[in-house]
Amino acid sequence: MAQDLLFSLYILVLAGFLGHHVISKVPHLLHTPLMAGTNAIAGISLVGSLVAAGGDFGNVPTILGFIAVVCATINTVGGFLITDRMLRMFKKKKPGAR
Amino acid sequence: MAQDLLFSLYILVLAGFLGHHVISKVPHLLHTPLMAGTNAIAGISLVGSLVAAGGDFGNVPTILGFIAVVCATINTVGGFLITDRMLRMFKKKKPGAR
Amino acid sequence: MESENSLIGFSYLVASVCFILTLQFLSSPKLARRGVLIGVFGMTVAVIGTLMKPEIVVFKWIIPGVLIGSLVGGAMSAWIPMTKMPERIALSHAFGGLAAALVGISEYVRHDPHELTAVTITALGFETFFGFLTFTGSLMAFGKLQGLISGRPITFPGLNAINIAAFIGSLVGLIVFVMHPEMANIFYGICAVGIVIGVTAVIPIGGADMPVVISLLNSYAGLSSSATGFAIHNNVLIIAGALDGTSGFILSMMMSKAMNRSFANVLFGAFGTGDSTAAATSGDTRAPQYNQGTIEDAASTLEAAQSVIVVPGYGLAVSQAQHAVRELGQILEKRGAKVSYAIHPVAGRMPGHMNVLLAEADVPYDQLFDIEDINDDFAQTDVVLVVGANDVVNPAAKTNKGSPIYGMPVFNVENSKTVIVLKRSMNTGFSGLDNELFYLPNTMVVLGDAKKTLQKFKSELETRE
Amino acid sequence: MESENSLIGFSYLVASVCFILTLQFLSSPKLARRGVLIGVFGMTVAVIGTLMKPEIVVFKWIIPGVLIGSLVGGAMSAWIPMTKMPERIALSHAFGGLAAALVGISEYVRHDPHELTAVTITALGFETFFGFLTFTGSLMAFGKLQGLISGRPITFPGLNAINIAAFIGSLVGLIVFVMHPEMANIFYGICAVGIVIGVTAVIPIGGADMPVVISLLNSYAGLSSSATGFAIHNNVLIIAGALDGTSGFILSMMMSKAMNRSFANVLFGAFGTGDSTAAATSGDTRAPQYNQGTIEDAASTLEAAQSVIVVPGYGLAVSQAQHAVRELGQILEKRGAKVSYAIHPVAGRMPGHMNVLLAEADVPYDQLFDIEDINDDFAQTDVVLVVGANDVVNPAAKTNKGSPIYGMPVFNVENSKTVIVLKRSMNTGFSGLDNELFYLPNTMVVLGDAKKTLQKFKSELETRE
Ligand SMILES: NC(=O)c1ccc[n+]([C@@H]2O[C@H](COP(=O)([O-])OP(=O)(O)OC[C@H]3O[C@@H](n4cnc5c(N)ncnc54)[C@H](OP(=O)(O)O)[C@@H]3O)[C@@H](O)[C@H]2O)c1
Ligand SMILES: NC(=O)c1ccc[n+]([C@@H]2O[C@H](COP(=O)([O-])OP(=O)(O)OC[C@H]3O[C@@H](n4cnc5c(N)ncnc54)[C@H](OP(=O)(O)O)[C@@H]3O)[C@@H](O)[C@H]2O)c1
Repeated sequence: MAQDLLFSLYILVLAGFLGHHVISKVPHLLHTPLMAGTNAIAGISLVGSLVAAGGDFGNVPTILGFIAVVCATINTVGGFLITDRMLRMFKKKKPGAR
Repeated sequence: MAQDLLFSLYILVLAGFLGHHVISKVPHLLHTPLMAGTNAIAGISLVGSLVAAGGDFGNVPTILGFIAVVCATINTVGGFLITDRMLRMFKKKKPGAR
Repeated sequence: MESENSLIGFSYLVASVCFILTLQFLSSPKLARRGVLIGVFGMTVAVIGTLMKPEIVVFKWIIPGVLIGSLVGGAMSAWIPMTKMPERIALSHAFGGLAAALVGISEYVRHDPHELTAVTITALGFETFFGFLTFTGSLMAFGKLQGLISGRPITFPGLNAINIAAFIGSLVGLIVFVMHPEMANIFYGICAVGIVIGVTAVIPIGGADMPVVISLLNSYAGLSSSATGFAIHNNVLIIAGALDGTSGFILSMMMSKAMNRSFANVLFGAFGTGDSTAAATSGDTRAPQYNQGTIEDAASTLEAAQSVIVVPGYGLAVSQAQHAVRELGQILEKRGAKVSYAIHPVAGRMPGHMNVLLAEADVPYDQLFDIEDINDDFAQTDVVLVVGANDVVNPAAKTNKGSPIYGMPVFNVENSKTVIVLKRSMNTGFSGLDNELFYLPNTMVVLGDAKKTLQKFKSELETRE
Repeated sequence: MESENSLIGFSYLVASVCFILTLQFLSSPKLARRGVLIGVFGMTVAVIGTLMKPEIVVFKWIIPGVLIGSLVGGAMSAWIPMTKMPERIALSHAFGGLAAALVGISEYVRHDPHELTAVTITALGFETFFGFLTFTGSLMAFGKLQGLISGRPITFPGLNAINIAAFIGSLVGLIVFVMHPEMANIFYGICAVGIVIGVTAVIPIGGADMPVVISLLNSYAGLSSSATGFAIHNNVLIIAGALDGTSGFILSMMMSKAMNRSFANVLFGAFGTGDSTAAATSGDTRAPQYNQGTIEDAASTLEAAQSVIVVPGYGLAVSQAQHAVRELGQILEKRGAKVSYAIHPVAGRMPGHMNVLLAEADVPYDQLFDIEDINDDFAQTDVVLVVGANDVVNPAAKTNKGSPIYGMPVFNVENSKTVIVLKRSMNTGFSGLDNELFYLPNTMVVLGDAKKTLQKFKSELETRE
């Protein structure tokens, strides 16, 4: 148990430091897509929801899992789509145009 | 086994990304201290050497371990000292002086 | 601990790397879309990996769940107007929090409590508590932004104390629960407190402070995801949660700093009316002192300008004037003027808000400038066009030590030859403070909805061609 | 797998965080020393944690080992001159590689091979191979830098092919070894190949390319540490190895890029003579065409200058002129001139080489400028003083498409009013290329050892006061 906890802590600490560096490099320009994008990524909790909804653990876990699957899918599908929709709008000045 | 490997890979990948971000932020000014400093940190292999030198595993491992302890200690002690010696030399212009 | 064969574990490692790359690519507008693709790929790999788990035996709930979720998520993303992004993001935090909390409950229900280790129990407690808190808190934030709930701070003496007590109470409850994991009532009690605190902690915060709240809830959602990862021993959840959490935390810090306020002040200060008409009276008494410009005056000034800087603010979003401003800009450019856009880090109501709106209207992002890059150019500029911005151009932040926004970085618009301000009334902005810029001799205020005013400028200029 | 109680594991987590912070603090010269302290703390925690391991039963080897190591390390650090830093770093890579390799062998010897998993076996193979390669490779690099071995590329046709074959051979050996871990001879064979490749891969590289080699060996040392971490299931080793490895890799990439050469060219190109006198003949034939200045001429020019930029290069390190240049700079400053230092990323023979030397001579670091920050200032500068730099001020990099250094960023020194070049002869620098800067009308070459020349400038200026 302690070993597992320790490993998880390592991952958390490294990912936390990494997050700090990666996020600080995102320019103001893209802060709204960043918010939408991290949302989409956090939709990875889908992974936990799928196990709850698809396992054979009785009614309550399954129904809770089903709702969780819906919510997480909304986030991940919706999040990636809206991020892309926003990013598509960011254009550099065409060299020809003035 | 596979589980262990996977965990080690996670650590390696996260630390590799993190290293990339952290190192890129070090200015040219401090590249020599950086080389000395990472050297000192890599002296952490001392941890493996200590087990080899202090365990009861027969002569060969112990002697190898002893040499390794000497080498790793040179690196870590020497590395931190020389890094600090260099960094001590970096000074900002005193506001009074011209 | 979930059984995992190494292929499944490897799929999660791939997903983790993809998510890191997604965020890394967001450092450049040119590469960012590639990052999204990589993220989608990672998510797909992780889902396929998960579906290979032996625990998953029935698909009759999974398939409709994924379908419904995709449809709703797709629809929400395709049709939501860009001006509603803050609301959209609040809502998705609510979904994220709910999903995490429900997974937590289902994990608890389906295990014999004594099979679970203390680490898992602690993680489940965190996960559900922060999950529910994020859920209701984000719903409140959404309600305030949408106007479903009054934007004013709703509070009474002692509310903060009660909230803090409830928070500590649930921590104590968690400790008891770890020692007696069979006491389900304590677990559900913790859930209930999370639900309640989400409401009572957000209600007393002013509507206009919601962006900071949303970002903070973002970091709680991240915390909750990471806790899920600890509970079900899943590294990709820990990593995604940590990335999400740091992002929310960094953005909320950035906003408080740019507003020159402390976190504590945002959360407990009951600041801002969230309702700009509230300050109407104070503004009206000073009405006589400012130059009110007509459409014709302003058009003549613009016509003569060689260089124009547009400063958009929250009012641009309110009146959806992004296309109108772009069209006016193009006309001015065709007449030979240099047009730039000065974007303040907290202009609007969300980090990056103005950038997205202007990008939507096809303004190239190399015409958008951060405050550090443009603040020295105002002195050499003929006309500054302030479109629904107020606090971010308030000189009191530089000159008036007593002002609550003193120290916040603001644009030096008053250094330019002429400032044209578009707003509907002499009301205050987000911070409820009067703005002496509007009363300076080189400022011309054109009252009216920003979009309509801009369109009138445009037709006026076109008739003069 | 080593037995570990959670306290020991936790000590390694603390150490990992400390090491990350050490490197993070290195991003600012003000905080960097604090980072070193944190690193020392982390190392101490990790060592104390390790000593608590139940496997460690005798201290009779540990205590003298640590004592000897500390004394040697301390002595080496306290007395080594700053100009010898490249040598110092090469030597410490050798120690690091040897330590990793020996730990690898001892791990193998003390276990029943069939107890070891395939992962451990693979990791041990990598660890010892790269450990030994780093060991002998770094010793060769040290020898070349110190002049113990000829700096010229020592090579013969087919050597690269033999090296590559040996490398592939050891990979194949590793695969066999993983399948038959009891075959110790294969293991020792891999070690032997590592030892040999370290020599044969470095010998054919020119002495002046050693810095890139050293950085690359740094990343191999990191790889070897990480592999040790995989073998003994120790995360702090994996993390420290990854940090070390990325650092070496990034620095070697940076150097090749700044030299405008590919990695492959450095490793297999047998570039550079490492011996500047070798090109003496080509230089001498052009001797008549340059303005040779006397001490007095140069002193008069410096006396009249309002702004001086010093461009130090490898020759500054050779003649140990850092203190002399600082003293001259102070005299010029006292006379009212503005003195700055332009530091090229690959000036000298190691990244950051010039910065350390000038810092040693007490030049404040806010007078040191990177190429991007100063390159536009040369045009407004009265005098540029080139102290033992050559390639980094070679205009051929900008103008001559045929030159091997074409495309490498160089200082625009020729744009200034006067350039004073200090060198001992008309020989070429590291790249072996002639430098037309020396033959321009506004360039004055003062021949002689840089330190002595600078001291003469100084006394000349002092007599004129
Ligand atoms: N961006 C963020 O992340 C964030 C987060 C939290 C808080 N904030 C805060 O929000 C504020 C943002 O400053 P800001 O200058 O953008 O906005 P602001 O200070 O809130 O001012 C908005 C201005 O727009 C005008 N306006 C509103 N609707 C309009 C319409 N339809 N047509 C024309 N004008 C209209 C308002 O005046 P009338 O009512 O007279 O029209 C007001 O002067 C800052 O105080 C900041 O601290 C920002
Ligand atoms: N910094 C790094 O990380 C690194 C790594 C690898 C390679 N390099 C390469 O090293 C080169 C560095 O360029 P650089 O301009 O600094 O040096 P350089 O091109 O090697 O030139 C050194 C100059 O110093 C002169 N010199 C030597 N000893 C001297 C003394 N005692 N007194 C006065 N002058 C002396 C030499 O001329 P005389 O012999 O006539 O005196 C020569 O002109 C670049 O080509 C770079 O690519 C750098």
